[in-house]
Amino acid sequence: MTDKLINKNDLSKLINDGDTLLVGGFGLSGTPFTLIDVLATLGKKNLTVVSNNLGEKDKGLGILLHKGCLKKAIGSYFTSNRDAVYEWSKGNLEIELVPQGTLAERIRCGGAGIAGFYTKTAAGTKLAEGKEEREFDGETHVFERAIKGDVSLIKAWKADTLGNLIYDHTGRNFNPVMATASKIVIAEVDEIVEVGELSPYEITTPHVYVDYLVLSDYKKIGGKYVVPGS
Amino acid sequence: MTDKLINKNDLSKLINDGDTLLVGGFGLSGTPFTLIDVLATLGKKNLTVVSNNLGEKDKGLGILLHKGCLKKAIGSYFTSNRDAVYEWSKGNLEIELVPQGTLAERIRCGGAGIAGFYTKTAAGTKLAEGKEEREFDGETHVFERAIKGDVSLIKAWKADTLGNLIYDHTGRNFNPVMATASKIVIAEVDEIVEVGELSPYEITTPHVYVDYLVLSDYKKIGGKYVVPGS
Amino acid sequence: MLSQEARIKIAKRVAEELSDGDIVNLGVGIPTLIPDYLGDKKVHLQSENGLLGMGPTPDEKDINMDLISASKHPISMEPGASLFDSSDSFVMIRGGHIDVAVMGALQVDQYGEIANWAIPGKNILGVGGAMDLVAGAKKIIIASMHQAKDGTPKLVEKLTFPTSGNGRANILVTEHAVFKFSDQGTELVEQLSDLSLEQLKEITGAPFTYQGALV
Amino acid sequence: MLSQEARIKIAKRVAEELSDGDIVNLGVGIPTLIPDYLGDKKVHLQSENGLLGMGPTPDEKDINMDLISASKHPISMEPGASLFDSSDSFVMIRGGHIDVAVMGALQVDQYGEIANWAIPGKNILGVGGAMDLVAGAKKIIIASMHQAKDGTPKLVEKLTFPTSGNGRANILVTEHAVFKFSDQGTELVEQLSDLSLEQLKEITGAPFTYQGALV
Repeated sequence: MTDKLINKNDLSKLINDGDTLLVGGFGLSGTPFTLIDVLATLGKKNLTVVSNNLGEKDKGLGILLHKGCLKKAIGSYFTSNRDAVYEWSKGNLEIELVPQGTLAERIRCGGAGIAGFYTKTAAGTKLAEGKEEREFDGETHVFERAIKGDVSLIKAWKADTLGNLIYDHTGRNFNPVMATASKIVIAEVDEIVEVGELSPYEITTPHVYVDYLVLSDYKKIGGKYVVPGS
Repeated sequence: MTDKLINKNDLSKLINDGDTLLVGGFGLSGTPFTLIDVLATLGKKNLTVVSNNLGEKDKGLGILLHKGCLKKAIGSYFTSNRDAVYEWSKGNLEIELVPQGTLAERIRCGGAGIAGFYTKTAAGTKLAEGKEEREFDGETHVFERAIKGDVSLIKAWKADTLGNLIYDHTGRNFNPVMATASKIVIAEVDEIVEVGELSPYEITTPHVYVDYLVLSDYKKIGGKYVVPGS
Repeated sequence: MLSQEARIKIAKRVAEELSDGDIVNLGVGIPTLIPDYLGDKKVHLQSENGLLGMGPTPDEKDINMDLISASKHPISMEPGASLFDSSDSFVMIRGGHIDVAVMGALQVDQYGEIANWAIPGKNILGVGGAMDLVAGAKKIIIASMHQAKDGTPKLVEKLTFPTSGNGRANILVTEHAVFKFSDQGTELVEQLSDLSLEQLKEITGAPFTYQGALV
Repeated sequence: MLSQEARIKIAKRVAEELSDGDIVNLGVGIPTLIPDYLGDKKVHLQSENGLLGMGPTPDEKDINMDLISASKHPISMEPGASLFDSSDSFVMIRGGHIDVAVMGALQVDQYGEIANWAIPGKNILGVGGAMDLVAGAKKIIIASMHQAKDGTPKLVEKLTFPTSGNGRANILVTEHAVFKFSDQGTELVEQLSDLSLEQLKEITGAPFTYQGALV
């Protein structure tokens, strides 16, 4: 039906040791659970993950952490996963803490051909230490570099067969910017529809950004994602 | 029906001599014709207009030029209006020429609290003369500052009574970024609908950005905007 | 006063500071209680994970875990709500389009500088959108218990916890008082408990004025 | 050869360079003729004013002047088309997501550097999206008559017109030939007219190689 649709197990050919992965989701919403499940079985090492948070304990990206696949995590909020805090305190995980808006903008720049930008956010704080600061209009700004990934793992609601994507409510979050900022973009979706079924006004991620589609193993029951087979 | 709706003649109280105006539109699509018509009657002086182009001869922003309201124009393409070229050559109009993508991004930054950014676009060209250049990843980038306006004059298709906006096809163009980047934002719209009639997925400019709504005098007949009364 | 009672008192008082039509971002903790005390006032709640027009917790049957708040709880949408991605959400926040951000704090200094993300000596692993809001919101209201759990005051002369940025709080509402901040320092504008001025001074870590005079 | 005939010949030859599924941005002039010569090939046309999936000129009754191309002509949408604003459009262009940009040029140098926006001594008042495309497109094809109207060659050793940026063209297609550019210079890869190599050299302003040897 679409040449972008691949089997989830093809992930093994697309991700390499040492890759930087941009992974969508805020909390557990808009998170590519199936792709993360598969990735956790592949035994990849030294991955850097860019994601708002590292899931929760043994949920979402928490699984990768548990399996020892991660070298570094870049995100805004790791406190929701005690394991992340623990591994960091043991020196097993590098963490780069970035304000949430700066994180979103850095990824957007990565996809937009913009090398970096100046923001007031975090100026004068510990998170600006070691970064260039500069005055504009009498206020201190911090220089932030773009973030690019090797592979983006994102989660959408529906794709059409061309690869156009729409997202379910706030499941959108970081997914659209991450779709622009990696060499390879893999979208886990709940459903694939025919071209023309998504309105040109609704399409949030145009197909140009999407390389591969994987159907999600998770079904939503009573509004909550249910682990396959459970 | 909505306290954001004003009479077009209220424009006189909102725009001052010397203001910087961000004006939506690409060619004559997504252009706030009614607002420009009213503005042309107000006798304002020394306005700076930021817009992709200056309309066409005596159309759109071309009218303001003709009336001698403009001190300066910032945009990407003025060649479509011979009058602009003529007034510039006579020293009556300052022009700042900006690549189209850089223009859109500078305005977005103005609305996003970002002071400036580095882009590869225009590096090494005449348009980068006098601007800071810097190497990132082995390539030369140009530093570009944000653009902010005093008043944005934009054109949308439908508003709801809260001020949420949707745009007609490619009439969107610069309007959404301009909606974020001025102290006062006035949207000319074809139609105002009840809250709830626009889908949360369709709304392109959330109401937070819109201060005032003005109903358009222009009706589209056979797909073309027709001058009122003609 | 029981803690929950105090928290509700703070939420009610902050609600009075909000105006019809305000675009408001509510942080975790006490701020999340505010919507219950708005009465007829209609404010527009922004959630930094990508929604303007956040509505109340839905009935169990209407829960969709892809429609959640920044605190990751299921929510609903008000009529006129709109959805956007994280980068657009922070255009709204960083760009100065949020009328009021209500947030908790670990400390606030006498000029309104905020520390609300990290405690020295503890792991610094979460910041979320706090610094973006501090940098971008037009008005910042701190909604906080007057003292930390260990009894130390939240309002201090000089921050000892790491700052959240150069943005300043405008107002601090605690269970005992409402303070306003300016370049001149802290002003007590309203007492909310039966503590005497002397008693209030006792449990406050920064000098403040009241009716023009230093307390 | 009549000018329009030559233009069509160029458009046809450029069409051969495009592949099924390519994301393509077409500049003004000759590039706008290309869609007519794609045959069964299905490419996705991007229009920098905010559309991916541009379709052909609509019937008179379906014209909507808010659905136009970057050349400001009425267009239609292909199934699967999407709409976006100018900033998102240039995320696509500047960010390297356009497979092929086909554009005209005033001059191209022997390494593919492009001059396509300004003539010295004339008013410099329009640039549009040209520099963004030069900086961002993965592949750039120049579709141009071999010589300017005054007979001067378009392919030159060194630009005398202002450069459009550091991005380089990959291919130049004229009515006489197809050239490829690399750091080594220009290579003639195909002749499209019955000019001899000597005659071609005559009307070309830069050295080029053919089958490994300098012509």
